Amino acid sequence: MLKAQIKVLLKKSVLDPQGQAVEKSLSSLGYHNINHVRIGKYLEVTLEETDRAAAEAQVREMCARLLTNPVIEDYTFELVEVEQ
Amino acid sequence: MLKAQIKVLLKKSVLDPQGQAVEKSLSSLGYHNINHVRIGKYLEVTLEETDRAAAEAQVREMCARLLTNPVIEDYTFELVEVEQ
Amino acid sequence: MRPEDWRNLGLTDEEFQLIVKTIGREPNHVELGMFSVMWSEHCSYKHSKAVLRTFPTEGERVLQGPGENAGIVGIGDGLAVCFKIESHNHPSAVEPYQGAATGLGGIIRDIFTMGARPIASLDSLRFGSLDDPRVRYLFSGVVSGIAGYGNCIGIPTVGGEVYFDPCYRGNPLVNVLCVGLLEVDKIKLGRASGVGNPVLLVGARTGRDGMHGASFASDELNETSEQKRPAVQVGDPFMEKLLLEACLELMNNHEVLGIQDLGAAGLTCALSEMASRGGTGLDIDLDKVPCREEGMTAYEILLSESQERMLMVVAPEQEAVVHEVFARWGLNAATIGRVTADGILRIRKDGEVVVELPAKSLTDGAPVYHPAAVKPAYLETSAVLDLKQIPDVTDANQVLLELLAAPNIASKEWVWRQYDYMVRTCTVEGPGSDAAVLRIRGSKKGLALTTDCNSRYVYLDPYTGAKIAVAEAARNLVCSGAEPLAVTDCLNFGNPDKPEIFWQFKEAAKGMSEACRALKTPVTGGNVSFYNESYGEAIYPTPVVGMVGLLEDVEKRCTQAFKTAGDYVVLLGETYDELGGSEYLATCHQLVKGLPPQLDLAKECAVQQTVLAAIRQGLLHSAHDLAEGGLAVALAECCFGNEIGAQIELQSQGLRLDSLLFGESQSRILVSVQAEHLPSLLQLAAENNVPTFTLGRTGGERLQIQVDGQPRIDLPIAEAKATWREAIQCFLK
Amino acid sequence: MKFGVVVFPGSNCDLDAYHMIQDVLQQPVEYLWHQEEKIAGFDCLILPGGFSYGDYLRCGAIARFSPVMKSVVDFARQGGLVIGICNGFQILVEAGLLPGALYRNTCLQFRCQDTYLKVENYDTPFTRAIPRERVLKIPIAHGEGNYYVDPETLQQLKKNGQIIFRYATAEGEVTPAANPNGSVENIAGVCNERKNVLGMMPHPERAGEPALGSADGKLIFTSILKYWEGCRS
Ligand SMILES: Nc1ncnc2c1ncn2[C@@H]1O[C@H](COP(=O)(O)OP(=O)(O)O)[C@@H](O)[C@H]1O
Ligand SMILES: [Mg+2]
Repeated sequence: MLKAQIKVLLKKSVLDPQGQAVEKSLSSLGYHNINHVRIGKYLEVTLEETDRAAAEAQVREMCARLLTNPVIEDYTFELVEVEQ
Repeated sequence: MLKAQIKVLLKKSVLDPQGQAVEKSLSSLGYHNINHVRIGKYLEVTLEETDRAAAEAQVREMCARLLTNPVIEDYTFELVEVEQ
Repeated sequence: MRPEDWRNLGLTDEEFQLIVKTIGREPNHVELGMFSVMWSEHCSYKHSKAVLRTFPTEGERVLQGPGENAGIVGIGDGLAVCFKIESHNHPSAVEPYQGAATGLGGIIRDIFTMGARPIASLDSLRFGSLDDPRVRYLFSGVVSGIAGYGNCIGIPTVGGEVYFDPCYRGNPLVNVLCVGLLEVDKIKLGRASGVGNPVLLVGARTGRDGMHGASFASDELNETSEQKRPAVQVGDPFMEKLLLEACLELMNNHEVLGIQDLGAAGLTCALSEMASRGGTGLDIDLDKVPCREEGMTAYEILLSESQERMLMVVAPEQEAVVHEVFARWGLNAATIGRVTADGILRIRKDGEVVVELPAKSLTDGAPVYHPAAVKPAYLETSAVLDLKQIPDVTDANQVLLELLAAPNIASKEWVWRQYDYMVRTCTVEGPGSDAAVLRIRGSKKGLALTTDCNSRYVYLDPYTGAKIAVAEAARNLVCSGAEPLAVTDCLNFGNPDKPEIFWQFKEAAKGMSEACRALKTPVTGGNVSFYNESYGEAIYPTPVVGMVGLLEDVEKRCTQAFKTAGDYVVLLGETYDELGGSEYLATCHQLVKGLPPQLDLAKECAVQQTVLAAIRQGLLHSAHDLAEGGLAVALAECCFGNEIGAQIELQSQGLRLDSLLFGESQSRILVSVQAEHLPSLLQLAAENNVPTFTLGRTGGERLQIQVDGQPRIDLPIAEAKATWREAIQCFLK
Repeated sequence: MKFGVVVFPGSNCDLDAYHMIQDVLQQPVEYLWHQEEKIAGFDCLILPGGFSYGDYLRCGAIARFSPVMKSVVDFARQGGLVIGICNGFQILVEAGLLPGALYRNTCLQFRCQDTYLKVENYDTPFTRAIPRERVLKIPIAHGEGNYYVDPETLQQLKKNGQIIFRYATAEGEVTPAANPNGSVENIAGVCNERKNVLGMMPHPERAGEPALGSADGKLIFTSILKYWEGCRS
């Protein structure tokens, strides 16, 4: 089986209020070397599929249809092998 | 600079209602080879720090103090080099 | 069995012996686990049972008193209100969001399990001081947990209260009350009846979450609480919304013989209580329970506290329809066993009987304790308050501003603006006045709801403080134009094995009982939460009173805000030199001392009757009860709603200035009345022997108070309101 | 005029929308179950507020694949009137019937409060009965009502008069302080190019009677009725 590890972030052009809030909290906790924080979603989707190319195409399709909203979000993903 | 890419998921024994809902939805969209879906958070924190060991220790500390809730969540992270 | 086996599960040696005696043999490991949760304080009320029996529980309107999942009172026209309060203190201390969310989820299930449609909830919260970052984390987490669950499920959170005091630092209180509406002939009970009938488990799958939550709630918080964290469950309000709709659809259209939600102690509690109430037994096959995780043991399935599940008993011919209704809502329904005649809970796993216990041994077999009660030593010193040592107020303006900014008095808007208090479009008075008011669709009637408890008073004198909590709740309802009907209470105390704590508990219960009798508001249910201590320090005893009131005509409701300029401002009730336990002493002099204000229940009834009659006759433009911060704060709050000022003249009549302005004497209500109605109001009060003081007129943009002809307070409303409104928010920036 | 209120799993303002139509507007109305594939005989469809599918993943993301949505889309394409309120708006955006996206309020909290709306276009089926210059007092209750649209599409929306409501002060001034959630240019409601599909975050069905603090929301439904009667005569 293959597990898709999908990272979703807001597009750079879209304001990330959650990231900003966490950035502020970190600095008020005394972490002054924080340059930038962004917050998004992380999804793990396990596929009963062995063919990498097929899996890749499917993940892309699922991201476009359901898992992400292309108006505001960008995503990247990796496929890793997993045991049954 | 170093960027920490932090993936946060609910602990395995903790109910993940989001993951369940998405799993169901994918299957009703016709993706019948989906085995399991889990949904969590993804954070990118950029540190003005060049020392990997120091950065790693700091990320762990920040995760424990603010970024994750160890009661119900687990996390993993990677550090990648980024340009200023 | 070795002593560690039961001791690790929180059972004493004597309790173990009692189990052996009751069932005539040693329990096996699974059975022991079941006893440990059912005999925990949370489920068995073993320390409190005897005291709770002293509450008045009967009244003309009471249709269901304590003992079921929630109480019910009739409100005429074939309708009834179902309500109950529940605590989720310990889970919220370790995971504030999920702890609060699942607390709300649990109490909502208690309401719809009775056949009622949940229509509103209230949250009564206590935290440490806001200048502590951990407290801010808990506070904002709890509030967003209540918001997250309540908003999603679509039940408006219409009121509540929030107090801050260092005593709650390590052990916050999260009490949630839910109210439902139902037709009198549709009441459902949690009983397993009819030998041979199927038992169904519906809703979420069972996982390993929340093992031993009930025992966790029956323990003090300390370092090992961290390790007990698996006791925290995650709520799924979406699942509960579906469960709620499916259950109500089923109950409204088909016969359901018995139904019970799964809360603390999960399946163990639901099975044993349903069988015990029905005088029946159950034969259950755990292999039929839909599980979320593989390889779950009998022990785990029986003790899991997975949320959003219900157990029901129906006639065999209804079984198919249950499956049909649940399938329509996309939910699981599994037949897991049958009702039997022998009173035995017989549970099988993998074809073997793993549990065989009389159902009643789990529910009624628990010991009843009569712990020792000793008056705490602190009361000797705390009672001593020498007002001569305290300089009277010089700058009353400044003190008023300070009090308005004190978190206990400041506006709780930061909290309730996160709650959807309008969904279902029945909230005609949301948060912000003395009580919330809901209209009832298809009827002229309305319901008023409130929760109250000033725990500082209870700490200083548990008997009087608890009496005041009841009186204040009733007063809040009356100020909205409602007749108080009944009480649900949440008794939050420390460790009952400490005689000082148990003394507080007994005294508070006595005070509550007395007040409930005098005000004719029986207790129809509630919850006891002991062991609210962290690192050996108990919280202030906090008996939260939730009260429901009825408006025959919801159009005739009243709020605290002044409505027009030129009205007379009248104070009903008397003011004494009573500063003990006041917010003023705590905020301005850092003192928690003295005796709380005294409460004369006859006078209280007279004031309430007067105001209720006046509102019903349409005499009043506003009514507001005097609470923390006394007269000056109450006046300011009346001004804030519509930003209408007032010019007030007071006579000190020998009182200290601070007592007069900021003292918290009980049984006082501030009203505004149009000139033409003033004589009628004064006459009504005179008939009831209620003293009245006509203090001045409304109008202008300032609150101006003169005492004996001397200007003492003069503040622009806008400025004072901003101070009051932003105080809590400022801490959370 | 016959209305349909679509019920998704997790909808919770379906009852309020139904009440608004039946008791306040006094028009026939029926609930539509999310699994119904064929819908017929309706003149206006309401997608109510709530948390369809728990708002899991993204608000409206899962609901938009409900079987009923195919018919909603067809109905809209044929010019039928559709109004999405709060979660309904989020579903319409996810379904692509309306431009833009709705995400987390900038304050990161749920907000339940009254808002004042400036009407930006009176020439739509949803706004024609609203008296000119009237600022509408209608409450919001959402955690993810922050409207985003890219700059080019925003220009299009302006050009086509698709921006219907903006958050404003009680006097009708569109100011940053009056923006409760961070929406681009204070946008509270938009419609499609053809103006038969409206999405708005504020809840007009919660502002239909004086007992609830405002009756301004009713104006949107009377507009719909007036438009429909106009089409028939
Ligand atoms: N946690 C809360 N949730 C909802 N509403 C709240 C909460 N805390 C306070 N409120 C509302 O704020 C108002 C003032 O609360 P409080 O000072 O306790 O009133 P009172 O002194 O009249 O009992 C009430 O309308 C109350 O319902
Ligand atoms: Mg109070």
